[in-house]
Amino acid sequence: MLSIESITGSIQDFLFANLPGFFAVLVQFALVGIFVISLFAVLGLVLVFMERKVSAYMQIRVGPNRVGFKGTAQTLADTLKLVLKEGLTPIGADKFLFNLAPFVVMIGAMLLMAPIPFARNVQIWDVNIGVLYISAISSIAVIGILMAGWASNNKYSLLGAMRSGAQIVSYELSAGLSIIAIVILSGSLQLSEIIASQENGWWIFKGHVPALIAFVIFIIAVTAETNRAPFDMAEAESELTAGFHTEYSGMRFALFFLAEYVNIFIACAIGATLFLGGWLPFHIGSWTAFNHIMDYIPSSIWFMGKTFFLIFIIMWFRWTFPRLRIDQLLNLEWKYLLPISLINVLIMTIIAILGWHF
Amino acid sequence: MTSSELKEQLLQLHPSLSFEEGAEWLHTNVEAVDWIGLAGTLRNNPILSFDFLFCVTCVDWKAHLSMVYHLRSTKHGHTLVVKSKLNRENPEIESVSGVWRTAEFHEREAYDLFGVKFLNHPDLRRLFLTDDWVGWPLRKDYEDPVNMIKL
Amino acid sequence: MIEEVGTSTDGDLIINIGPQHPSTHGVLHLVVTLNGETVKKVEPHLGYIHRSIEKMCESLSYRQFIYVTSRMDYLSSHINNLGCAHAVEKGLQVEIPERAQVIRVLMSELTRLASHQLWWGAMAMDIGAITPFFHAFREREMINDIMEETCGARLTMNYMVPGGVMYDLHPDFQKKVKEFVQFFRSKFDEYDELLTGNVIFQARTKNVGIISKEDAISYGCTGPVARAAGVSCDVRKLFPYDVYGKLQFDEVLMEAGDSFARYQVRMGEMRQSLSIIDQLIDNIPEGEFQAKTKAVLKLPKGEYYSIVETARGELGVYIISEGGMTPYRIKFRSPGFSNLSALDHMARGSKIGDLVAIMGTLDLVIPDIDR
Amino acid sequence: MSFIKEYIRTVYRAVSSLLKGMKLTGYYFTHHKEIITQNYPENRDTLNLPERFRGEVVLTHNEDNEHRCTGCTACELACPNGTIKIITQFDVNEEGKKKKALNTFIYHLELCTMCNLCIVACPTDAIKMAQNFEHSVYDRSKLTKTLNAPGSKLMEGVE
Repeated sequence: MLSIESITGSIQDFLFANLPGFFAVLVQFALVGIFVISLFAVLGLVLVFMERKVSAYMQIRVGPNRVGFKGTAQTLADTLKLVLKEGLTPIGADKFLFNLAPFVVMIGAMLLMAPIPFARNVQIWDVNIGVLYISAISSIAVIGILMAGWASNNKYSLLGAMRSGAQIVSYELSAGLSIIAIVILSGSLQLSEIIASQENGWWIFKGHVPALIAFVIFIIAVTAETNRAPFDMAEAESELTAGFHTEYSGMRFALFFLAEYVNIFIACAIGATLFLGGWLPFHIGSWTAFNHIMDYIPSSIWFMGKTFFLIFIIMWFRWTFPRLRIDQLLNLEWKYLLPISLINVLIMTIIAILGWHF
Repeated sequence: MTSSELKEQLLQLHPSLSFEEGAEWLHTNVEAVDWIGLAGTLRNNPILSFDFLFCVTCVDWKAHLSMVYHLRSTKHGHTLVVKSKLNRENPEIESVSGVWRTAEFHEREAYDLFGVKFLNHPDLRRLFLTDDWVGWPLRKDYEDPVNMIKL
Repeated sequence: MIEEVGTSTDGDLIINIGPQHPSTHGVLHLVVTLNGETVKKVEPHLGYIHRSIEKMCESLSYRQFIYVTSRMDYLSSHINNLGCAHAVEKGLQVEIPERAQVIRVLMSELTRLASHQLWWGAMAMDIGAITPFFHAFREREMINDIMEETCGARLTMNYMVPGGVMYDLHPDFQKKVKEFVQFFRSKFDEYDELLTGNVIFQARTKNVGIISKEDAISYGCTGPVARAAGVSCDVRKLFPYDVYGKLQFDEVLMEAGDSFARYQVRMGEMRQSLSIIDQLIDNIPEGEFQAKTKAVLKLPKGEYYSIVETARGELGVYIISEGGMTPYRIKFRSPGFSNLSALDHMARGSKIGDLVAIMGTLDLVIPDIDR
Repeated sequence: MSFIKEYIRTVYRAVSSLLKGMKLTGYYFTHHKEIITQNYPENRDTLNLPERFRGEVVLTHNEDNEHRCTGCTACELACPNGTIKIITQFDVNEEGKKKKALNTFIYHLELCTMCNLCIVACPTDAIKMAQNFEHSVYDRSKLTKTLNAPGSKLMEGVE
């Protein structure tokens, strides 16, 4: 069976067989870099197209349907347009920070790709503190957004950036706490180990109600952390026109746009890994026949399926709900989500210590 | 209250008022200097209680300008039209934005388009036109070859 | 002139919302003084779409000037035209045939429904939900189709003429309207599911932008804005025109005066409009659709003031005639103008997001304000 | 205890209201039959405009290239924007009488607001509204049209 695992494995064998070790590693680095960047581009195109189609169908429209087969090339055409457009820098802007900000956001998103297990044994860097790494790196995005807002020398941008700062910093807490709940259950920070611990059932099923609560809080928190509606305070189209990227145009805007979608992908991928068993197939207890059929589906498809399911849910939120107000947003975090997740972690610890989970 | 009752009531309060007959609502004329006093009475007198100023406008009669205030009482349902003649060269009248809040915007509009100066208005600036606009467009003698297209 | 605006001396942030901004529904320009996220002062700058319609009308005849008023409040253009036709008819002293009156009321209510539907979608968009906008347009499209069939246009219909209406109803009119009413009734619950009941929506609109009854009267608010504060100001009830006096409908009144109350008033008004249409659609009397009028209309010297209830409130048309073919002076008392003047009062102390929500519930149409 | 009960009830209500909305959008996501948008340029052939739709003013001609316009300028007077300009000439008929007749019917589409007042004013039903709505051109001068066809003349019996 052709799987990503065998492809990557054979590439590695080929490299180490034909090149001295140091160069083999270098070539591997280059290949990984190309892989990440192309994955970025593909993800951006696919997710933007998906968003437009999802929103269209929810809004009783058809959506993009002209360019390419059923409109599939529409986002490619839009990207081309953005690339060809002139990237304006406002006169009063801090030029260095203004140009740096989209790359900071972008690189933050790229770094997050490293520990994500895309399929069985396919992981760029199986770091043993994977979860910690993710929570640490995901905070970098806020610096990029604050930088963009400040450097634009525009009050809308500044307001958007400040909102975004307050929002991301607060929602990181509950996102982190709900991740910790799973870390407590699985007893490891390494993502591959966390997946391995779900071999006999996903944590969302094994972890009783606390795991479910942690999952819901995680979804809410990452929606907020990625600045998606109903928590799109930083952009808030009807209030702040476009928030922190009001002044950006052309390629730099495209980078922000891309980073948003890649961030959603990563957040959902982490959610799928921690709660839904990552690339593990869906198994039901002792139904061996069913389990066998499920095993036949490649692990990368399982991973992508779960991730895209979560992405769809987040898109579903966006096209259904009105936006919260900034104070309500912070109230929701500090008055509801944070206390609930703290208690949840406590309960989870008790469950883990007493071994009540399955 | 019917128009005739309203007229009697008003005459008791302000004997100097003159009235016009024939229109749908009672029309009364007031001197510009007396207007602010009358406005307070109309608004606060419990029998009259004209609390709703629904239209403020100005008319250019070529010889003079005339301010027209349409008042209604939401309690009693009667309507009164108050008119006040203004000098065309130097139209001045006391602002009633302290009596009815809505007058602030309507008076700015009248200032903008007719050049009526409202004394003691909190913020008398042009409303629709730019601050450096010359002339008062709704006056009959206003000429603007650029912006006015004659058909 | 856009003055140099920046940071004021006491550390407040001054930002320009508009004239090009997604939530000002046109070219409204608000200069907002902010303290952090809190609104300290809102100052509307008007005139970006000022066309001096009043001056324009002074050179148009009594038949011609009506079409211009469609361009004021373009969302309820029928009702604007109706107000002007009423003012002219007052001067001409013509009796309007019963059939024309019923047609006028039917068209007014359909326009009100269309206007409120657009408001519903646009307001949801201001609050951040984009999907309702498209759902609202689905129903609005049906009304537009009905209008197109009978009046010949979708937005600026120019269907009301002095003495009645321009043409008779289209033969399919009754059938189409009944279909629409039935369809809309079935979809109305979706409006509630999608927005009214939504906890985020309620949190965003309740206790926001409160205006008291006294203030609403003093600021000259009319229409749903005033009725949400408990002011009984429905012209259709107070000064019934056409056949409104014979109809059974309620004036929707709320006490709270906040954004949610204004929302509920409009939702209630949509139901009342449907009931008015129900009462009339099967009882359109036979007869003339237009009274006989002269080819050239001349109003006797005098002053004529007519009031109608548009979707936004009380529209007054004040015509001063010197006996000629054209009005000597014409003044439109537009509802949006007075409602906008209360925005500063409502929005002080709230957040930027609330300001946008309040503007949404005021249902501003900028050409109506600027004229 | 009642506090917790109330708290749970609020959370339940909130969540159920959100789920209701999601159910509705989910319904439309899965039911593509409800889609109302039209594929406009493709459906040009099947596009059905009502006969009263006001697209532009046209002067109707019959097969013999005859129109009904007497050149009375009623439409020109009725037009609020000066959209219509009628140039008349004096024809001399067989009996030697001079008679006013239409020379050129100039119509400025760029000024027209489709208010229909000219159609109502026309005493001979010479002009009517056409259903064409695709008016965009690259040059504004193309919007000024002459409505009477070259060589056309007044229909018999129209006064």
